Amino acid sequence: MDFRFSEEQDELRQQARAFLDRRLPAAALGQMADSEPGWDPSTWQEIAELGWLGVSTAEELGGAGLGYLEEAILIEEFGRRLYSGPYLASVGLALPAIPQGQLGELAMGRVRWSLCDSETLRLVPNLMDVDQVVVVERDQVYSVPAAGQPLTSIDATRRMGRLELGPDRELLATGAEAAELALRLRRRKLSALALEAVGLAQQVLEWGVEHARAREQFEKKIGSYQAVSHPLVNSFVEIELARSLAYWAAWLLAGGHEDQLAAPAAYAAAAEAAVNTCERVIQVHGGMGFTWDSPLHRYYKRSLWIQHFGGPPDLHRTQVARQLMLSSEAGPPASQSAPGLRTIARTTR
Amino acid sequence: MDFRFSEEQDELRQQARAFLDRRLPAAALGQMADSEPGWDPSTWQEIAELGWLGVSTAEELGGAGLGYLEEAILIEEFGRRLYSGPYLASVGLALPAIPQGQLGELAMGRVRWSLCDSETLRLVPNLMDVDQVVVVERDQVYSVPAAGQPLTSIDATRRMGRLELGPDRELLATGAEAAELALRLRRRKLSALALEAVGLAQQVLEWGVEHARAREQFEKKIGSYQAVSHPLVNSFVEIELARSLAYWAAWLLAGGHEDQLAAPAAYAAAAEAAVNTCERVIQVHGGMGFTWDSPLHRYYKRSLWIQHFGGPPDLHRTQVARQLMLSSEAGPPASQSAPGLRTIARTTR
Amino acid sequence: MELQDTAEEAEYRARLRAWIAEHLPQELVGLGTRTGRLPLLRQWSRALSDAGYVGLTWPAEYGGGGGRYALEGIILEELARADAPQHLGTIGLGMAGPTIMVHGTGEQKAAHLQRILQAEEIWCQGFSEPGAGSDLASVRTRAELRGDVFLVNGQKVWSSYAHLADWCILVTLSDPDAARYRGLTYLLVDMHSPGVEVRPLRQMTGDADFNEIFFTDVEVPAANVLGEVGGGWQVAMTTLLHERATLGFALTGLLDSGIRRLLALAAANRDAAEPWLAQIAHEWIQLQALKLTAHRSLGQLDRTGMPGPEGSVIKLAWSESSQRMTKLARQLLGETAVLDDGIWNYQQLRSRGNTIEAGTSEILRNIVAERVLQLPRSR
Amino acid sequence: MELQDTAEEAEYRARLRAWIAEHLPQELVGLGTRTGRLPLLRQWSRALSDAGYVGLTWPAEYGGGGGRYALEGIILEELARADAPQHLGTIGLGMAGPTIMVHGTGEQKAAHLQRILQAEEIWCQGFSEPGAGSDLASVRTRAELRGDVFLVNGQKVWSSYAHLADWCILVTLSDPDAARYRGLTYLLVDMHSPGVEVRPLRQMTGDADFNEIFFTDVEVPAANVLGEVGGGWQVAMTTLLHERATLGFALTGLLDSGIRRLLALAAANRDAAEPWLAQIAHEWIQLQALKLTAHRSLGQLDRTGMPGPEGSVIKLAWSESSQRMTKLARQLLGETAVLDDGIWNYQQLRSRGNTIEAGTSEILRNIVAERVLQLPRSR
Repeated sequence: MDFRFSEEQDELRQQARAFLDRRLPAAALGQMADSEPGWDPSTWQEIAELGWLGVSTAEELGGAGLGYLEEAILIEEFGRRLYSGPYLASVGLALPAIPQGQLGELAMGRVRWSLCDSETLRLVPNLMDVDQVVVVERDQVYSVPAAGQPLTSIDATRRMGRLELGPDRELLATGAEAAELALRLRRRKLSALALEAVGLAQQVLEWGVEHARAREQFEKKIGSYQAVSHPLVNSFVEIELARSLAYWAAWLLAGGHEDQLAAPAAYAAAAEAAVNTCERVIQVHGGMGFTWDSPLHRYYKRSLWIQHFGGPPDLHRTQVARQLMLSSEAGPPASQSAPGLRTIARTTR
Repeated sequence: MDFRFSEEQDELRQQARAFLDRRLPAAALGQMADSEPGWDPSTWQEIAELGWLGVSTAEELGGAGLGYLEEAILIEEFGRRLYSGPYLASVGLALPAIPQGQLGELAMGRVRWSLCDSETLRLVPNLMDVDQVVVVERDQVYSVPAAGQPLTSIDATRRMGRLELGPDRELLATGAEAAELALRLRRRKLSALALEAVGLAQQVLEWGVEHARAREQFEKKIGSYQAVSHPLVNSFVEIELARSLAYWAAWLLAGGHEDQLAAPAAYAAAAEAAVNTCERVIQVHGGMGFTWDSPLHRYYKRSLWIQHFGGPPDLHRTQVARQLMLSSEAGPPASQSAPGLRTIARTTR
Repeated sequence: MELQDTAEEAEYRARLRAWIAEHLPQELVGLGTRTGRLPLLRQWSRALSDAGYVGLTWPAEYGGGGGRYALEGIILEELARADAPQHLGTIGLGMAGPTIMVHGTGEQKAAHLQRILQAEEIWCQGFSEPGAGSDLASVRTRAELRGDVFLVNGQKVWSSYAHLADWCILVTLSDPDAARYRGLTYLLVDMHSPGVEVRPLRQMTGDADFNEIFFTDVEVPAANVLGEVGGGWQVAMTTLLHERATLGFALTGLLDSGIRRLLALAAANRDAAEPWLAQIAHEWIQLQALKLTAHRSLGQLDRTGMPGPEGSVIKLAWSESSQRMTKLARQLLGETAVLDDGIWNYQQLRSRGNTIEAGTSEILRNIVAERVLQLPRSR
Repeated sequence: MELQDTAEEAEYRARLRAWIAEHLPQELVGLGTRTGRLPLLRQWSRALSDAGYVGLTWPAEYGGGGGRYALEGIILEELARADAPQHLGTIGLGMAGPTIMVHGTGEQKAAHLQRILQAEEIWCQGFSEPGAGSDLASVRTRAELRGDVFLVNGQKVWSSYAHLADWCILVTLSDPDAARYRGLTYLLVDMHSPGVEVRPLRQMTGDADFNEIFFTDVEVPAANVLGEVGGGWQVAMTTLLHERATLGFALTGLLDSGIRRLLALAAANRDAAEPWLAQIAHEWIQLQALKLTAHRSLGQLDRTGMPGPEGSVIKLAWSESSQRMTKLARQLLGETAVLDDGIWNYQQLRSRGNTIEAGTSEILRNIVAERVLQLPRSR
């Protein structure tokens, strides 16, 4: 057991944070969100040059030959700064379905992707910002050129569109293979949303703590009131627990481990931690937290977007419970439990 | 609209409180609960002499000719002191089913009653302390002599037994009449439990506040810490809201108003307020609240008993929601809403 | 105990309901407190006044209804039931007026009370400042006495109606050297005075329900001091107490119309609603409890004429219920919840302000802890 | 990152599991911390020591395993998995020992460390007093220096294992005139000394997991002061830091066995469980998160040898999860929940202590606020 990221991974995180601090400072967020395209497309080429669009793509295909764990770090850091380009869409959502031959184009920043797993309404994040869309249906997965109408998202930093299906389709998988791919895309979606939520929540908590240290009321720093400090502690606890789950789910995915529980578990915990943290930190800021000028509402809207895009956490939990009870009838669910127990079951089998 | 109790009703409450303070001081509670019968049967005759077993019984039958609102006051006050005799059982649960001819015997303290609405397990509160049991079944209501085995209740101040049905039965209602009576008994049960829960919670909150005013930690009264005072405020709010609902449900019952929502609503709110208050006040007391010598665990166990005897609050809420949605399809549920709106609907129809 | 309208109340309610149905312009239905349609709102407010539906709790000597709180409750309930906007003069009626009645001179009463009732003066409130949220003792807006006028300089925030207001109840710092709470002076300020500038304050919803007010060398006659110079804190406490007096009915009215919409939404989406039924019922139950408790607390007001602290209890529970309700509603929308539906999305964002405006929940809990439970102060 | 056992860890775990299966007496399975069966518990503790499953995190120089925290985690997980009771010497191993290592003299180390490891000395803790819960500065148990002995008088509460203990780590007030926190002295007290009386303290469950200890003119050699006279507060802080160091694994182990029972209960009562599925999963997820976080926090311990504040986080979340879990289980019992089922009823009552013992949740939140979030002190 070793829960530490490698030095290279820590460096990648620092690099991402430095890039975002420089190119997308929190102060510029409002202007960016309210602008016409909603993001700065010039950042995409820079991200490509940093190699972040081909992290898990094989070196011979023009990528870095790393894995999902490195992508996970970037998704979390992009979430921390509410990056509004289609990084989550391309790398977090669509990537496992993109044909090998087209990964190089993605890595070079030439083709951007998104995912449509919404069968009736065909809602697609960043539809107007991408070139291709992976479409998941019951018995097939295919890709189509991005086309359709923009819709008003609840989060101006994550715009939505309604996909229009043209005749031009590339079939990616059918039958059992499609079902398997759909399952993988779903796990990855929940895992990526969890990571983004953790990154976002961490940033908001830091602002809350900063404000509580600086602001005075009734001649004391407000952070010395338990009505302020204890909710912040509750957020800290929720975020730390969600972080552990998010890394666990990412590690399982990165290693190709069979598992249907970790990703929804991480998603449910992280999505709620993010919404709760935003609400608490808005409250801690009082009236200031409620203004348009504060970046907090942008983060709050993203957290709500995450929670709705991934679906109600309690519904995921209900599914998790059903699976656990199936296992429980056949004995303790050792093979589906976190570290220790899960692993020994495998080792001794 | 007038939410005030009458002067006579206020006096009745004072009288009950004085009686209980004298005959069942909080300090004696533990000894009583751990004693062989679990209560002091000599109090029963005193209660009869005070007229409290015939409150709603007509004067010509030996009662006081008052109503359920007065009984509600007594149920709340008995709850406040965890009275462990079969008052709730006789007056709160069984009374509406007791044949007129036998109300005089109850009023004189000669015959004690309980209720069995548990079809499969036949669990009966105070079974060993009463003479007669009203049995509610799907299509009939009848009474039988109390007989059966004692069981270990989670609350030593509210003992339970499993009823054994002998051949000796008196039929009280059948068919539609039985169904109507069963519904009435159910509303009354939930209403009575809500009142008891409010009385209990109020006492526990008062102890919590008292302790928070007196106890010092880190050179300050602990009541000055928001981690202590705010949970107490939350309990105060919950109790005040539950109290309004409990009086509303009692008033509707007392006046014979048609309504299937107020009693479960009051019960759900009051049962949870009671459990939450006990848990918060135990926490506020720290280790002391966790000891056998403190009366708090008695109250906590009663609150849990109430919550299990009435059934999970969320299941009642689900039923309430189903009824509201039925009305909502046919327009706003004005006729089932609290004061104001409910009443005008009636007046203008 | 009588938990239904008396015959008189029922008749009053029925007449009012008919009156609203006849007079409420369709364009104002469901508008809430959102800005826009000001001329119509003014007209509506005057119509309410003219019909005698304003100021029922005010003493008869000032032209009011003589303290008929129960009828006031009915008015607020029925307005909310009809999704009708409140009277524009709500701050004058609920806060400025009652404070002037308690602390005002004869001249001040004569100058303002009648005009507030008749909706001829719209008032706003100047308490909060950027550096002093709930902490009045940190007010920095200066009032310097120069001869017979105070020269006022400073900035206020979170002022509703300031862009429409004729007058402002303003808490100023008149003596920076005085002990905490002793240096404050409470002024009645003409918003049309030179040097007063109002700027809308945009909230997270994108709307501007509130304003900032900037005061630059504004001259306020010394005759406009309410209470004593240096006695502003006591006067402000009277205002805050009244703020939450009949607020309960207005709040539960708002919640009521929200809950009715939530139930309709759930009834229209039965399958989606299934997992949330208990929570939906919980909010309906909470609403009934709040309504009943608002009525229960009228007793105190009727007896003493001064509101008790129950208002804080209702505001506390209401604000959290309001927040939970909008979240619940958005859960029922399924995958379209990522889109702005124009109703519940707005409400969800707006409801975050509910635990901040008119006393943060933290401050209200302190108030209940200290004044009701008599616990030691936490500050 | 490697979130499964290494080959070495897996082998260690497999061997340990087999060992437990072979050596754990059936009578001790599921006993938890309840009193009773003392001789068997002692035997079990010695067997654990003899097999090398005790003291893995202790430095090798004191006979320990040299700091193999990961293996210690495995041991705690596997013991919990088997519903096996902990080693009786848990206070010696987790609190007294580590404190003696940091502050002890050579003689003190020689006298105790080896014996603690080998389960020859059972220790208890004397920190809490009736008048001083979490506030060590309010300790009133007096220690007066008379020649070369301290004369100890006073009362301690909430002491686990005191009825079995050979030694006690005792915080005393040696100088009542000193400034707050400066007058405390930390003593190692022989529980067999004349004047020591232990009385069981009955909890709301009816059991007595804890004790009161009364000290009447107990003579403690001055050589038994740990650290400096008057330096007791610093020494006590070391103890408290270690209290929650590897506690995480023991706690999640307990929760794990509870969650397994809850799932089995739910699987056996599918219809009753239906409305609570999301909540049941929530507790399972919380457990996984706590386990993972316990492993994640080992990094700090492995690097510095001093526990970080993560222990407080785990204790906080664990205690509330434990309370919710037992309530959930009782909801599943249907109408029989009014009866004492002998298992969940006990657990529900016992779990109320979880947010009080070993640092109340309020104190732990203060600790996290101050030490982790670096917020200003609330006291």
